[in-house]
Order: sequence, then C-alpha cells, then structure tokens
Amino acid sequence: MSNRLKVELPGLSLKNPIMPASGCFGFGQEYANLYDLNKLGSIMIKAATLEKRRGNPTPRVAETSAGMLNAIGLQNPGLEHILQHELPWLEQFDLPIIANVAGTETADYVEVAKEISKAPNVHALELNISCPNVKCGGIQFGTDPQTAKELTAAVKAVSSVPVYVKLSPNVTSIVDIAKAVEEGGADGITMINTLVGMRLHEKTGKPVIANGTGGLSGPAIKPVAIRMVYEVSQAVNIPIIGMGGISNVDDVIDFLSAGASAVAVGTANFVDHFVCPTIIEQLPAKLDELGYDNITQVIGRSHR
Amino acid sequence: MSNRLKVELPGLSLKNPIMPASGCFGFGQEYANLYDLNKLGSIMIKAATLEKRRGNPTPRVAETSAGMLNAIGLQNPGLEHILQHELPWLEQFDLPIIANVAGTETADYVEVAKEISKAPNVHALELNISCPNVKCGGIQFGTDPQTAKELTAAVKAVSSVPVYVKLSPNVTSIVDIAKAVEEGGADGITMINTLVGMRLHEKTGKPVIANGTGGLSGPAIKPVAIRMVYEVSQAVNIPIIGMGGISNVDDVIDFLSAGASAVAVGTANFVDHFVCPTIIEQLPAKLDELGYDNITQVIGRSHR
Amino acid sequence: MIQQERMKVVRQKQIADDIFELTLIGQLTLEMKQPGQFVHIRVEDGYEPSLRRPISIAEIDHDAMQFKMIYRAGGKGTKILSTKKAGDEVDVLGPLGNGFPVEEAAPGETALLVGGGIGVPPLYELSKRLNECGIKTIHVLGFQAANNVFYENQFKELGDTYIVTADGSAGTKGFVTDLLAEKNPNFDLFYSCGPMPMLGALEKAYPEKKGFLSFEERMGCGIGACFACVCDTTDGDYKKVCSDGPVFPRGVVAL
Amino acid sequence: MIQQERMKVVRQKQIADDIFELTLIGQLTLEMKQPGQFVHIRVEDGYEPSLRRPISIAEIDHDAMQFKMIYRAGGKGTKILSTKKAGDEVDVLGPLGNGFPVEEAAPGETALLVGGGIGVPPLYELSKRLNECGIKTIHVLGFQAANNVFYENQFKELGDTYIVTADGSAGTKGFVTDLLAEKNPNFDLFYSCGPMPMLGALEKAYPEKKGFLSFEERMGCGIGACFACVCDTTDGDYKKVCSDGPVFPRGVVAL
Ligand SMILES: Cc1cc2nc3c(=O)[nH]c(=O)nc-3n(C[C@H](O)[C@H](O)[C@H](O)COP(=O)(O)OP(=O)(O)OC[C@H]3O[C@@H](n4cnc5c(N)ncnc54)[C@H](O)[C@@H]3O)c2cc1C
Ligand SMILES: Cc1cc2nc3c(=O)[nH]c(=O)nc-3n(C[C@H](O)[C@H](O)[C@H](O)COP(=O)(O)OP(=O)(O)OC[C@H]3O[C@@H](n4cnc5c(N)ncnc54)[C@H](O)[C@@H]3O)c2cc1C
Ligand SMILES: Cc1cc2nc3c(=O)[nH]c(=O)nc-3n(C[C@H](O)[C@H](O)[C@H](O)COP(=O)(O)O)c2cc1C
Ligand SMILES: Cc1cc2nc3c(=O)[nH]c(=O)nc-3n(C[C@H](O)[C@H](O)[C@H](O)COP(=O)(O)O)c2cc1C
Ligand code: FES
Ligand code: FES
Repeated sequence: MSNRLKVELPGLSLKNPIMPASGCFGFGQEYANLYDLNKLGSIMIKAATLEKRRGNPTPRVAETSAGMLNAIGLQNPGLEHILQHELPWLEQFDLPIIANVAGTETADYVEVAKEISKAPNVHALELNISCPNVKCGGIQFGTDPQTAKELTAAVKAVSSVPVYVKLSPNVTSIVDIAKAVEEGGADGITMINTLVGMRLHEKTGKPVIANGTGGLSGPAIKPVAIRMVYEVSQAVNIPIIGMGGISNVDDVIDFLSAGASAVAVGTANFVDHFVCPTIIEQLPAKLDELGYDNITQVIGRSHR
Repeated sequence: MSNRLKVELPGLSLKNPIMPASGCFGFGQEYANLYDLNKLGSIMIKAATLEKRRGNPTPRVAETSAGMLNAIGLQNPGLEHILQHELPWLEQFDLPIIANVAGTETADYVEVAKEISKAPNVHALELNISCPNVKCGGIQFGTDPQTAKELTAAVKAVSSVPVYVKLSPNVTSIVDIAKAVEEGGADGITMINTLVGMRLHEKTGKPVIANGTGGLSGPAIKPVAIRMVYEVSQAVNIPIIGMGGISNVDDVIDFLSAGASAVAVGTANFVDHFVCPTIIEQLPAKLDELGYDNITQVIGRSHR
Repeated sequence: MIQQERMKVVRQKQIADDIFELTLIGQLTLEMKQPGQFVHIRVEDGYEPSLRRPISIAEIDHDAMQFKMIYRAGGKGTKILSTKKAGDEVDVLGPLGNGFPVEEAAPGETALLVGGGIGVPPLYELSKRLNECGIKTIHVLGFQAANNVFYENQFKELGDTYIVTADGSAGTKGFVTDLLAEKNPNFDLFYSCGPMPMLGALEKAYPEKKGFLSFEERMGCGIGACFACVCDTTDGDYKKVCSDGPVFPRGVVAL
Repeated sequence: MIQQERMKVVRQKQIADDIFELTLIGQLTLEMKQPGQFVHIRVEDGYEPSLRRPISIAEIDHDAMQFKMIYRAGGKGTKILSTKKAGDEVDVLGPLGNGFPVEEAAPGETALLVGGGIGVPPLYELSKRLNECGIKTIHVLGFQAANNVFYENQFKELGDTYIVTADGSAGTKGFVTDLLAEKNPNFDLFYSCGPMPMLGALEKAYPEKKGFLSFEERMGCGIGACFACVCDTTDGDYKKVCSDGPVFPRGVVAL
C-alpha cells in the first residue's frame, strides 16, 4: 500500500511525496505533539543561518485573500544549536531531513552547508536563495542567474549531500534561474518561495507588517506556482519539489502533474494542523480514482 | 459633495478616481444596460489592435482561489471599428476615455496610438506592454527596461493625448521598468496587469485554459499589486492608476494610500456588476470615517 | 432589463442524484421574457468561489414572482448552492441572453425538444410556452443513468416523452440520436440544449429542419463585456454565448 | 494534549456591544488545564478568512464537556464566528499555551485581577479557580464605555469588582491604573490581561509584587512552529507568545 506512494529523489528515499515546507513546521517538535512525524515523507526544517537570528520586528504576519503575508526574517537558533539540539532530536524518526540553508553572503552559505550536511539525518540541503524578508540576504542570489549558479557551485563543492536550490518567483524568467542552478550543479529544485506583497492598515494606510513587505503564500499563489513548475520541469533535467498554496490532495496531484516529483505544504499547516497526514492518507484513494497504480505515474502527466 | 472625489491627472479630469479596468468592461455598452456610465470617473476600454483579433481558443477563463485566470488574447474588433462605432457611441457620456493600445510590434502600437488618440473623447492612452496572453505580443515590451522605454518614446511622439504605460508584474524589478518608461516620456503609469498563472484539470492534469497559461487577477493578487504601487510611487514622479484585486471601497483606499492617484476595477465587475457605482457612492462616507475632506489627501499617505 | 437582486429561496429540493430544483422569489422574475434565458449566480458573498455560475431558467411563474432552476451539484459553486435553504438569500444577475424563440413555431405545428443532462431544464419552460401557443411538443431527454433522470412526468404531461440513458438503466439505451433514428418522429422544427456532440449530431441528422440550439461556454461577466465565452461561427466570425446566445439558430455556430 | 476538533455550538449570546459569549461542547474541553490558555479557531472551512483566530478560554465546565469564549466581533473572522448558531460546528485547535499559574497564590492570600477590554475573559475562569482554592480576588476591569461592559455581575459574585471606563459612562472614568492609585487595594500578587500599555503601567505601579501578565501577538500556527508571535524578553532573548506564553511572569517580556 505505502509502496504506491514511494518516490526516489537524489539523496531522498521518500515513503511518500508529502513534506512540510521550510519555516512552516519549525524543527518538528511542535507538530510531533499532534501526530506521528514518521507519517511524513520528509521535513524541510526552518532555515539555518550561521549565527542565531532574531528576525524582524512584529507584526510578522498578516492575512490576505486566500493567503497570508509573512516577514519572519529567518529567525532561527543558529547552526550550532540546530546541530546540537534540533537535528539529534529528529533522529528518533525515520525521516530523511532536508535542511534549509540561508545566509547573507556566499561564505555563510558555504559554512552552514558544509557543517549541516554532515548531520547523519540530513539527506539533502535546500539552498534558500529566495527569502524576500531579509535585507541584503537571500533573494538577490535568487534573481540573477549568474550569481545563483556561482552560489550553487560553491555550496555543492562542500556539501556531503545532494543540494536542492529554492527558487524565488519574483523574477522575470524563473526558467533562466532554474537552468543556471542546474548548470551550477544543483541536484534538484524546490519552488516556489513566496511572492513579495504588502498589506496596509485600513485606518492608517501604513504597512501592517513591521518589515513593510512580506512574502505572500497560500492558495492565492497556487496558479503562479503551478505555472512555474510546469515551465521549469520542461526546461531542466533535475527533479522539482513543488510548493505554493497546497492545501489538499487535489492540489498535490496538480503539482505532480505539472512536473514536480514531490511536494511541500506550507501555510496550510497553520489552518489545518493535520493537513499533511490527511493528504497522505487520502492519496491512495485518489490514485485509484484517477486510475494510477503508482504516484510516480502522475509526475509530469500534464506534458504527456 | 462630488467635488471631494475629484482627481486631476495628465489629460484626465476625473470626477472620481474609480474606473473599470481594460478588458473587464468591453467598450461600456453592456454595463450601460445596468447603470448610468456617467457615474464613473473614466473607462479603460478593451485593448485596441490595428486589425480585428479573434483571440485565443476557449476555455479562456478559469476560477482560482480568490481570483481567476484569463487568456482572452486581446480579442477586439480592430482600430477602425472602434473608431467608427465604439468611441462615437461613448460620446453620449461625459467621460474622458482611456484607450488601451496593444500590438505585436512597435509599428502597430504607433499606428493605433496615433489614430485612436485623435478621437475626441479619448483623453489618454494606456499602452499595454504587459498582456501575458498573446504570443509575440505585448509582454516582451514590458519585461525589458530599454525596450519599454523605446516603445514609450515612439508612442509618445505620435500621440495627441497623454500616454500612460501599463506595467507587467511578471518582472524582477518593476521599479526599473517604471523608471524606464518615465524616461521614455510616459505621462503616467497604470499597474498592475495580471500575473502569469495556470490551472490544471483535476481529472486529466492538462491546463484548463486552452492557451495553457492565463493571467491571474482578483483579490488574490492585491498584496502584490499594493507592494508594487508602494514601491513604484516612491521611485517615479508621474502619477499611477492602480489596480489588482480591488473589490470594495477599502481596497480603493489601500491603493490610494500606497501612492496611486486613481484606481481601476477589473475582475470584481464580473462578481458584483454594480461594484464601481457602489464604491463611488461609499467613498464620501469613507473619507468622513478616515477624517479626510478630500480624496487627494489619501493619495500616498502610506509614505507620510 | 438585467437586474442584480438578492433573491429569497422559496424551496430547495433534490430531485435526482446530485440534481437539485431551486425555487427563488423576487422582482427579477418579472424581467424574464424567454425560455432559454439564464441567470448568473453568486452562490456566496466574498470570493470563495470567485466567479458566478450560469444556470438556465427552468420555469417562470410571473404571478408568484418565482422562478425555478434545475442544476447539478457537481463542483464547488453548485455544491454550496445546494446547501441553501428556504429563507436564505442568493445573489442573482439576470435574466441574461437570448432564449428559444417560441414565435418561430406556428400554432398546430409540432416541435421536437431534445435535451441532454443538465441541458434538459430550459426545455421545460419552453415546452410549456409552446403548448400554451397550441404547438405540439415531443420530448427526447438523454441522461447518464436511471438515477440521473428528472422531470420525466412533468414533460409527459406536455407531450410524448422519450427517455434515453447511456447505460440503458432507464428508457432506451444509447444516445438521443439513436432513439430519433429508430422512432423517426414527425416534427416541423426542433429546439435543443445539451452537450456539443449532441447538438452537432442533431444538426447533421436533420439537415432540412429549422432548429435552435443552446450552447454552453465558460463565462466571466455573463453580459457580453469580457469576451470569455466566444464561439466560432460558420461564417468565420465569432459570437458571444452569453449575450448573442446562448440560443442560436442552427448553422450559426461552427460545430 | 492539543487537539483539533469540530466542536458543536451549544449557545451563542450577545452580551454587550459587539461582544459575544460562545459556548462549545466537545472532547477537547477535557484537555483544558489552566485558566489563561487559549484556542485557535477556524471560523469557516476554506480560506476566507485564511488564518485561525486566537481566543482565550473564559470558562471551563469539564463535567458538561463545555467551555465558554467571550470575544469581540470586530473584524472579518470574528464577525463570521458571531453568526454561528446552536448546532453549528466550529473547528477548534487547543488548548494552547501556558495560562495563569493558580498555584502561585497561597490559600488566604488576595489576588488582584486586572483586565482590559477583551483581556477580561480569561480572568473569569482564573477568578473561579482562585476562589475555589481559597484565595480572595479583587477585580479591576477596564472598558471603553458602558455599552462594552460585560460580566460585571459574574465577577462581583467572586469578589470586589471595580469597573473603569475610558469615557466614564460606567464605573470610574479613566484607566485601570487611575482607579488602582485611588483605591490602593491590598493584595499579594496580581494577574492581568489586556493591552500592552496597561500591562506596562501595572508592572511599573507595583515594582515589588509578584505578577503574571498575558500577552497578545499576531499568530500563524499558534503552536510555536512559525515564529510569527515572538516578543522580546528583558534578557535580550525572545519568547513565543503562543507556546511559551501567552502568560509570563512579570519582568520576562520587554515592555
Ligand atoms: C448558458 C448556460 C446555462 C446553463 N444552465 C445550466 C442548468 O440549467 N443546470 C445546470 O446544472 N448547469 C447549467 N449550466 C452549466 C453550469 O454553469 C455549470 O455546471 C456550473 O457552472 C459548474 O459550476 P460548479 O460550481 O459545479 O463547478 P466548478 O468546477 O467549481 O466550476 C469552476 C468554473 O468553471 C465553470 N464551469 C464549469 N462547468 C461549466 C459548464 N458546463 N458551463 C459553463 N461553465 C462551467 C464554472 O462556472 C466556474 O466558473 C449552464 C451553463 C451555461 C453556460
Ligand atoms: C492569546 C490570545 C488570546 C485572545 N483572547 C481573546 C478573547 O478572549 N476575546 C477576544 O475578543 N479577543 C481575543 N484575542 C484577540 C483576537 O485574537 C483578535 O481580536 C482576533 O484575532 C481578531 O480577528 P478579527 O477576525 O476580528 O479581525 P481581522 O482584522 O479580520 O484579523 C486579521 C488578522 O489579524 C489578527 N489579529 C487582529 N487583531 C489581533 C489581536 N488583537 N491579537 C492577535 N491577532 C489579531 C487576526 O487573528 C487575523 O489573523 C486574543 C488574542 C490572543 C493572541
Ligand atoms: C511563516 C512562514 C515562514 C517561512 N519561512 C521560510 C524559511 O525559513 N525558508 C524558506 O525557504 N521558506 C520559508 N517560507 C516559504 C515556504 O517554505 C513556502 O515556500 C511558501 O510559503 C509557499 O508555500 P505555501 O503556499 O504552501 O505556504 C516560509 C513561509 C511562511 C508562511
Ligand atoms: C477577462 C480579462 C480581460 C482583460 N483584458 C485586458 C486588456 O485587454 N488589456 C489590458 O491592459 N488588461 C486587460 N486585463 C487586465 C485588467 O485590466 C487588470 O489589469 C487586471 O485584471 C488586474 O485587475 P483586477 O484584479 O481588478 O482584475 C484583463 C483582465 C481580465 C480579467
Ligand atoms: S461571459 Fe463575458 S462576454 Fe460572455
Ligand atoms: S504563532 Fe507560530 S510560533 Fe507562535
């Protein structure tokens, strides 16, 4: 039964293609109080930076139509703490962890990637070149193909595990960035990060989020994400982990159809805290309904 | 009373800052059956191309979370017909018309702009360099600053009325494009056009819209639009007509606060066919509530 | 005139598998002129779902200011619609489009009415009007299976009625055109609403007859302003289904 | 354990201008341990609104498996919540966070409970628990105006209760701290929930007293996973309001 959901990706032998997206699931502890994390395919843990980061001032989130804005600002306890506490704690689960790596310059990224990729349960890195919520950090790597390629190559050179690069949708041509990171040696792509947006206070007209802008996520952005996965999957030969607005099993089928080999669920975890296990439970029946034996048969069917 | 809503823009003396967005209101005839078009500040009429255009195959629209996709493909009866029928029909109203101009190469744009700007009730052009739904047309002009600047200059040279350029949100830096069209001589900016998106059939995994991709509009994109208006209004010295997801009077206040001098309502006209007159009616009370005498006091208040 | 009104639900009734009959009351009813016109429904305030749903007018009662729709609760919007109860309000825009021309049939003539699935509802008001004008009606109604059949008795009261199902679980098995070929009924003109292939088959089966066909297309505005719902015409031009149609004389739309 | 449950509405009652009291029944109630914990509510299926709303637990009845919330229907989500009727279901995640430590007060001691606006509700269950443990309670409750006042009598049954309104239309005019300065009540420790400035003023007014403050912050997950709701602490570090709080001992959070 669970065999039908199995997906093999560089570094990642996934019992199913469903995982929480980075930043929406912390390091797993909180959701472990709600359900058995072993049900998941993987976990994309919260971004790790070299030093502990305090993140942005609050408010950090705001509601929008069928979505939300966030400007957490990569708050995290820092590489050392993650290596000593969060990752060892996660070892109790049979989970290949994907570690989200962030930084403000190449040296940071390289240092974090090198160290965190040595952790026994980290089976892949997710190189975050697309966080819109930190000044001089992340996103500029994700908007220029050459820079993206170079960073990918630098990280790839030191990583002990396959490297997936997380792309920003805030670009004129995401295909160009995708091709560049493939050339840089990326083993896979994760996409999309959030769209840069803003909400204003009704009364004052000032931004609701202290940071001004925030990253838009949730069902609102799904059509943009699907379009991008559809395009990128045709342009590169490395696998894609798709995300952006997934909140139910039909959304998962859409991303796989468009060409993703696995998917991540972000914002929906805040709305239905059991959304990941629920989707995993519903997948086999959905495969029956669509007439597929195996989840891998769904991957890329839009293009066939 | 109506004086409180008056806004003066290059070429456009608007009794209020509310107008339907191009493509969502045809040439006014249909909505004239529903209410008196004189209530509106202006109308942005459907894109005009040199020749009649048949547009894309159907289905051309698809529903998404808090939005919709469209790929009409600039269907319109062509310049001649618009000059001889649609614009003269609109002369019965006391309305400064904004004519949306589209094309596939510079010569088309120039020809349409030259002729349509001579029509007595066309008080401004909206140069559509951002339509995502036609092959080799529109959007490539809107994604490269230099091309955008040159096209703007070419159209500006022949137009008898002020030229507003409609920007695409599908770019890495909309500020760069905005600055370029300002340098090219644009009198104003209208923004944003739709985000490129896609929806897939649940059953087949194929795109629902015959064209494959479509333009995402509606409340879903409002946070992106607000962010872009907020940024562009700080970077240029020409006025902005803002749009993207406006469906009620609070949304209008948001766009004005962010820096737009007037706004256009698109998709919402399909959902509440009376949305424009309703908003116009509600604006004075909203000004009272916020403590402003005059709508112009709201413009750009986010930045004060 | 087209109106937008929050109409009150008088009654909601499930009449077959997934098929609901909804009766609404309000002023807007008085504007309804022709069978085959439709309304554009906002099933919920807000943007979930974000678009209106086009549904045909199935029966009009001007005296009571009520009208009926019959619809399949298949997707997101119609499923929400099916939860509305007596007393609830529904936002209706209508009446829209050009319906079936009753005046094209002369008293004493016989009209063949062919419906497929959710194309059946508008034929009911049409048949009532035709009969009122002294026109004989023959009804051929196609469904997927027995449990999808609705309004059989209502149509029977108005004229000969043949049920066809794809799986043969009710009436004749097959397509409506199979039954027509077999029965070869005598008629002067035909009216039809249903899936494209059915409309095409009908046009082909009766090349000499006057006929009127009702079309479906995805809609945005529903009033002719957005160009979402165009269809190609045989003369190389196009028509808008919402405002030029949904009913066209045979031969106009390229099938 | 935190649970997610579709709980049934037992009763919805408007108790002041825009203020509603909602009683829910379900298993989840049995997990509620401390006054001052909260629940995270999805007011509607779907994504309109898209986020849950954090609301304090105002009264717990383990025997009946029911609990009460008191909330202000101010924005989109809470307005929808206020339309729920007996029998409707509401999606509740909870209980969440760490509440007020009742055990910090010893029998015979006096506790001062200070609430502001929608910070008043969690103090009700707190006061009941304290009284059950033989602790005397004094309540100082601040509101905007007379028509926003709620639960005055309920609190009076539990101990001395002072109402303060910003406009003086009920009780004393001014801020809760004005009244406290005037009455100068005798107490051993204080508990408070309300707007930040009120919490800050309280800390300042009683530098020597043991106290516990409940904070508000915009939330995403509500369980500690997303870092949306952090607040700065006096030691230069940070805490998450949802899972480390919402109640903190005085002096922990930088005010
Ligand atoms: C003129 C006209 C008259 C109609 N009359 C009836 C009727 O009397 N009874 C009835 O049951 N159905 C009728 N339909 C079809 C009906 O509009 C669709 O079944 C309905 O819109 C589907 O909505 P949903 O919420 O169930 O599906 P969803 O899958 O949620 O719909 C998604 C989107 O696709 C559109 N859509 C889906 N199917 C169709 C379709 N077949 N035609 C047009 N748009 C569609 C929806 O309007 C919506 O915008 C008519 C269609 C048209 C154009
Ligand atoms: C731990 C905690 C306990 C609370 N207990 C109560 C209570 O018992 N009674 C009560 O009336 N209110 C309480 N609140 C405040 C309540 O959460 C907000 O009033 C409510 O979320 C506003 O939602 P809305 O739909 O009215 O407003 P909207 O304007 O639609 O809200 C938009 C977004 O902002 C958030 N938001 C708005 N105001 C607040 C706020 N003050 N705090 C946190 N998030 C906010 C909403 O949750 C939502 O995500 C509590 C808040 C917290 C953090
Ligand atoms: C609160 C929040 C925090 C996030 N933090 C991170 C992060 O640390 N690193 C990262 O790569 N993406 C982060 N993201 C982006 C998500 O991983 C995901 O790419 C995005 O939200 C789109 O998916 P969704 O629509 O399912 O949420 C965050 C998103 C949210 C909502
Ligand atoms: C059906 C449809 C057709 C459109 N056609 C045009 C067009 O011809 N020219 C143009 O510049 N924009 C066109 N647009 C874009 C709108 O003018 C507007 O920029 C966009 O929809 C965002 O606003 P909204 O969210 O209020 O719809 C169209 C949008 C829709 C939904
Ligand atoms: S639906 Fe807009 S033109 Fe027909
Ligand atoms: S709301 Fe997510 S950490 Fe507190």
